[in-house]
Amino acid sequence: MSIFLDKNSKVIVQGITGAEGSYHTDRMVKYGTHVVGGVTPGKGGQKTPQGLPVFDTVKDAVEATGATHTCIFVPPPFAADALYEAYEAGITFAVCITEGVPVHDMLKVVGTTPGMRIIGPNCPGLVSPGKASIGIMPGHVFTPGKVGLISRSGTLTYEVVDLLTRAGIGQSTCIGIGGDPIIGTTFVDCLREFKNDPETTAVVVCGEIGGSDEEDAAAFISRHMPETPIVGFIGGRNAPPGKSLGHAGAIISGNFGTPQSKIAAFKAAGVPVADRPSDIPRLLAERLAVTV
Amino acid sequence: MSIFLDKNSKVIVQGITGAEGSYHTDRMVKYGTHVVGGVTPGKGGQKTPQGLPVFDTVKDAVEATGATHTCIFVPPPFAADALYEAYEAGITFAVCITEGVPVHDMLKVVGTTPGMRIIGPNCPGLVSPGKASIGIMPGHVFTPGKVGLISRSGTLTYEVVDLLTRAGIGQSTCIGIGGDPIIGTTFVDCLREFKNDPETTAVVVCGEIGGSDEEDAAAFISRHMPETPIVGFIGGRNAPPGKSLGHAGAIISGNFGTPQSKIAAFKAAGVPVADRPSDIPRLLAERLAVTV
Amino acid sequence: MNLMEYQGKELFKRAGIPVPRSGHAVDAHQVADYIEKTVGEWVVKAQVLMGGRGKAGKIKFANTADEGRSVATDILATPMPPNRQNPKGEPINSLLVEEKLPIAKEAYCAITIDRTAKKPVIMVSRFGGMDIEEVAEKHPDSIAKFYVDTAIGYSPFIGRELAFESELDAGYRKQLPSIVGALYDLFFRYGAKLVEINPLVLTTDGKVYASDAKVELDDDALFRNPEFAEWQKHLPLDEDEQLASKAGLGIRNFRRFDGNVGTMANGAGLAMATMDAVTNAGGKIANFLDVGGGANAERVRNCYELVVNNTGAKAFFINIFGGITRGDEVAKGIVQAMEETSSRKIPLVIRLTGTNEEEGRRILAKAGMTPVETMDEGAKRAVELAK
Amino acid sequence: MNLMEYQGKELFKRAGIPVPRSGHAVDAHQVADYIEKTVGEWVVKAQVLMGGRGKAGKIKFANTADEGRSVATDILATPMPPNRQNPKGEPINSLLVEEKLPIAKEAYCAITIDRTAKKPVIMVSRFGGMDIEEVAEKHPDSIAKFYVDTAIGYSPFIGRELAFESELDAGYRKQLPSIVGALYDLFFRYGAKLVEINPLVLTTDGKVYASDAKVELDDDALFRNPEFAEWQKHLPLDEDEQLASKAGLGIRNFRRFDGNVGTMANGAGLAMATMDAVTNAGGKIANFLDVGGGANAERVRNCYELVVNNTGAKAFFINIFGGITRGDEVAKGIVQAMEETSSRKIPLVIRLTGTNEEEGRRILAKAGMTPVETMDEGAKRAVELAK
Repeated sequence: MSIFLDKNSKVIVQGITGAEGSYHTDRMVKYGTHVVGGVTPGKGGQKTPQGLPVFDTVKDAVEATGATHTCIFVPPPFAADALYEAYEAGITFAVCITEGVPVHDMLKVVGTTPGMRIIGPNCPGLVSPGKASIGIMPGHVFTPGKVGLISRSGTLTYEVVDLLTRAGIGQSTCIGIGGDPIIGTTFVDCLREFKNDPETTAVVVCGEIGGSDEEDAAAFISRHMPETPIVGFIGGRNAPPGKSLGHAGAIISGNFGTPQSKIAAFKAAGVPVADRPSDIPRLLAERLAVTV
Repeated sequence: MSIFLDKNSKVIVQGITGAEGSYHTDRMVKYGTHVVGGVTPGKGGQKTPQGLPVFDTVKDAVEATGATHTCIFVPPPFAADALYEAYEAGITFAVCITEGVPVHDMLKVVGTTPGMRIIGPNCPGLVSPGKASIGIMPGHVFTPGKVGLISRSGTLTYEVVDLLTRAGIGQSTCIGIGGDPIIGTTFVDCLREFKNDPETTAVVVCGEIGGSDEEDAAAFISRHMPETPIVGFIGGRNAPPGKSLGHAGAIISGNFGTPQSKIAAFKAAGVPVADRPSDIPRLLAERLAVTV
Repeated sequence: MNLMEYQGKELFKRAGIPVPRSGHAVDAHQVADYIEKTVGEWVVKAQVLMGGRGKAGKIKFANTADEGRSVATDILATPMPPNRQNPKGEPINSLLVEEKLPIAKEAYCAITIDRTAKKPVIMVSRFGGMDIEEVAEKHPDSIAKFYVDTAIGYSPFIGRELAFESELDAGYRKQLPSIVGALYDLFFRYGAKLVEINPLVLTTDGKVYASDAKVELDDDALFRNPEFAEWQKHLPLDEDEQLASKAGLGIRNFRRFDGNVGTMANGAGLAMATMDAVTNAGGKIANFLDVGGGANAERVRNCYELVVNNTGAKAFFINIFGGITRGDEVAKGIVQAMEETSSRKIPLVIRLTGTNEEEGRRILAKAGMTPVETMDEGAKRAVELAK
Repeated sequence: MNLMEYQGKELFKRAGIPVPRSGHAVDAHQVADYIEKTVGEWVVKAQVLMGGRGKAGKIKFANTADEGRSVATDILATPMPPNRQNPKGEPINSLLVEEKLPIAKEAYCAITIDRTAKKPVIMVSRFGGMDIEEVAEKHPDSIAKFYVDTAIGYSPFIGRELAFESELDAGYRKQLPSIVGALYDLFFRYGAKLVEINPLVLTTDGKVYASDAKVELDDDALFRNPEFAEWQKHLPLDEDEQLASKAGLGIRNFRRFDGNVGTMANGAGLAMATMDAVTNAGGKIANFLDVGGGANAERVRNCYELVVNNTGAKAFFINIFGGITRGDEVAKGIVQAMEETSSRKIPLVIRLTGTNEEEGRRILAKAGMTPVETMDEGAKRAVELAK
């Protein structure tokens, strides 16, 4: 089992004929994802190099293919429009890779698209190993298994997955939720799904400094998943306070958002926090051993 | 039984200290309506002549009284604001008496307040005879019974109710839905409620020229209430085409909206249409006799 | 409030919808002047609210100042001829002189409000320059529609979808999403009930222009744009509307017909039912009059004078069912009208019930008037008195 | 992008938020000139992004041109002193000369984005003119909040509710709903992450003014308002930000520290984890550098030079896990940097995995470079090499 995505999920790609869209469509198809077509206005009727149909609108694509999932590769000014187009066409699951989407665009989109799950923006997507991949994650580091992984950072996700795979620990679904201030799907949203997924037996939560998603996740775990083996990690523990590093998600502000606050919250919820990514497999193995 | 409103519904009045609000609050209280207070910003803490508490905000009123229903008497530019205030405070049933609310205000309000039923605007409200009244309808013409009444026009409602009462036919709930182009609750919405109300055994639908609410009602009746005794009436049958009489609801346009179209739709649904209001009691009695 | 083409195009310009260069003129002299100063090929168009200008010969071409003067004189010489909706025709008070576009294609684009869906609906068709009702009849599938979620508003994909679905010429595609977006902004910002571009022209050099502009503003929203009050002065009201306005009524609350039974009621629904009752009783109605909700004595008196002095009424049926309107106020107004007016007096039939009915009846009784009990009875009596 | 007070007030004016009369001046002479021409009582305020101007003596009163010149000279004489957030202080490049308000009350009003609720949140407190963090600590209940439903947007009842809930002086009540509405418009229209009025002043004659203005715009939304690019030129970038900008990176993608191990990674998360790894290995980091997603060879080369030429790095750990970034492009950039740069050369530790990893390794191998396998290993090696 997996969450959000499996072998049968029908996926389209918005911006499929662009450089990024085209490159990553090829990789998704090769990974085994059930990509059924893509959208580029004005190129309706053409075929991609993989032989996938291109449509002028998402509506046309959904009508022709029955797609439910979309992967969005469009420039930042057009990301909200692409999400709304997907929503109005009946898409229920959208991954927005685009980096640099205005925060007010996302505020409005997340407040007005009830019933559509959005992953991102500014995220690498998700992989249900051995089944399907939506986004830009390098498929070869994943291996099927029963550990769910959630991360705010893209490359850090790959890093952790690589470590898990090398340690022989397979994954059910790995999700990069994105590092922007307003994202469609939070740690808590993913935890709720993992809780209900019978074949996910453990979870890794890779947070970072800034915001309060990790604190919210810790509260959820303590209340709803106290028995599940979960390991945490907080990136940026050595970042000096008051400085903003990289994306806006990493701004430390107030009492919330500091590494201390996040680590304390995880520990209070009974979640061990790895000092470095390479400690995660060991901590997870320990937690699994105790539980089993 | 009745729909939308009974003796226990807790009602507040927005604009309770204004001339109209104050006058009609008094009449609602005298009718037996469970009015629990009202709102006028800046007059929080005062009492009305009836001894009802006045609050500064709907939020305060709802917190203090547990009100679920509101009756709105505010000038047109502030009607949308009053509806939103009610919505955000958790009110689930709002009657908006105000005439002259901009149509775009209502377009936006009805599209963004899911879960709150709005009656009106530009309507006289509703009465569940012998139980409660919200709005401006003259209570003494009503009598309790089992006939539901829905009307787009205010004064025509009183006229028809008066005729029913004089003919010894009591009413379960009578609703003036308002004559504006965009209203919160349509004939179909009311019919659906009447269908599920075990003590409403017959319905009178008083339509008028313009729009397509009557045609929609006929389609609903034919599909979902074929057995229910229902009588129709269409006001403005002698209005010359192409002219607009009174409120915007009465503009004839296209094939829909003509009296011919509406009468034909009702007849096709098996609903007899009264030539004049005074024929309604007789037609209803006939339909009831046939059914019973 | 329906806007003239030149007023609609002023709003288009503000919203960023491309319109041809143009000048507004009130006489042939101004037309000639404009063409003199601005070299080009021009169209001179009568500015009226009625449709059918082309067929009526009220749109003509002019390439020189002299031609401009001449066609303008022609157009202004006669009013718009009557049609079914406008049995009196319409006077022509001004002209629009507009750049002649090199037309490659004509399409149609409009936004209006769908009452049943309770949403704005955007419509696009590849058939432009003709009556949309005709298109709807002959090519119903050519009209692509999008119902806008007001929580979301307009987003450019809507324009793209409409362009593809209506099979617009590819030349429109790039420009349509922003034009529809601007039209939606206008629709929302100014509180319009209808905005229509017909035709939306694609020129031979690949540009898109709104070649006509139809805008109907919501009268209830005019208070948000006080400048429109000024515009309203330049719009023609018909006589009935002028009379209603003078009497302090909404312009749609009064309308005259050929009959001899005057009517007045509170509420449009009851007013229409009152007209129906008079017709059912074998009478001919002289007018529709909705005195409105919460009318006071003075308004009632004004309405009495309005009907008595401006219609062919030989009897007058006043039908009031009080709700927000109070019987005592209405009775006072009637008594005042009868006592103080200098207007001619005609037989009066009064039906007065509902809120404050007893007090009203007392006031009428003092003045020697006895109301009837029902609408049908009142209609019958009035028809008899008018004979 | 954080705006200076005078820039924020320019936006306030456009949005219709009442602000005191003021003039912007770049030297003492202009301050004197302005006061000379405009009779009144004035406040002269340093225009900086840092807080704490009052305590630092950078806000002073002046009633005459001479006083104005004198206090302006004083203020401009020294930069803003450093604090925890700004260890280098901040130069003062301009001043705002503003009408002195007859203050009766001071309140606080702000709009920002709540990440957890995913909504704009409007905050009002009756305690104004002091640090809101301090208010939150001392009088937490005094801050009234409203989370705005973005489908609905602002409606005046929100301002009324906030005024009553925060127990603002009654003098604010009438004006607050429209001021908050204008502030919300500004917040939305210009894509702000924070708009703050502190204090929101009620004057002794019953008027309400925004006496200060703090606006943080979303850098990702600046493209919608091209004029802000011009404004940005007048905003101070610190040295790190200037260096990042010159290297073609986002201003937040590079930050220097005191250590001797240079770092570079793709993605902020991995870059932070890389810093953590170096620290865990006992090293001291010389910098944070996120090369961004999809970096090409040229960007990699620029980043190499940025670190080598501007930090105290004695060894350089490049940690790339390819996703959207391709290993071959990164490898090309590294090779180019080593072959072509005129910069000093320091020991390099490369970790390269993920997308197009094999091709990348081949390119490095050709140039005689062998990447390490893991982040921990790379960090350890780099720390050793820097010793």
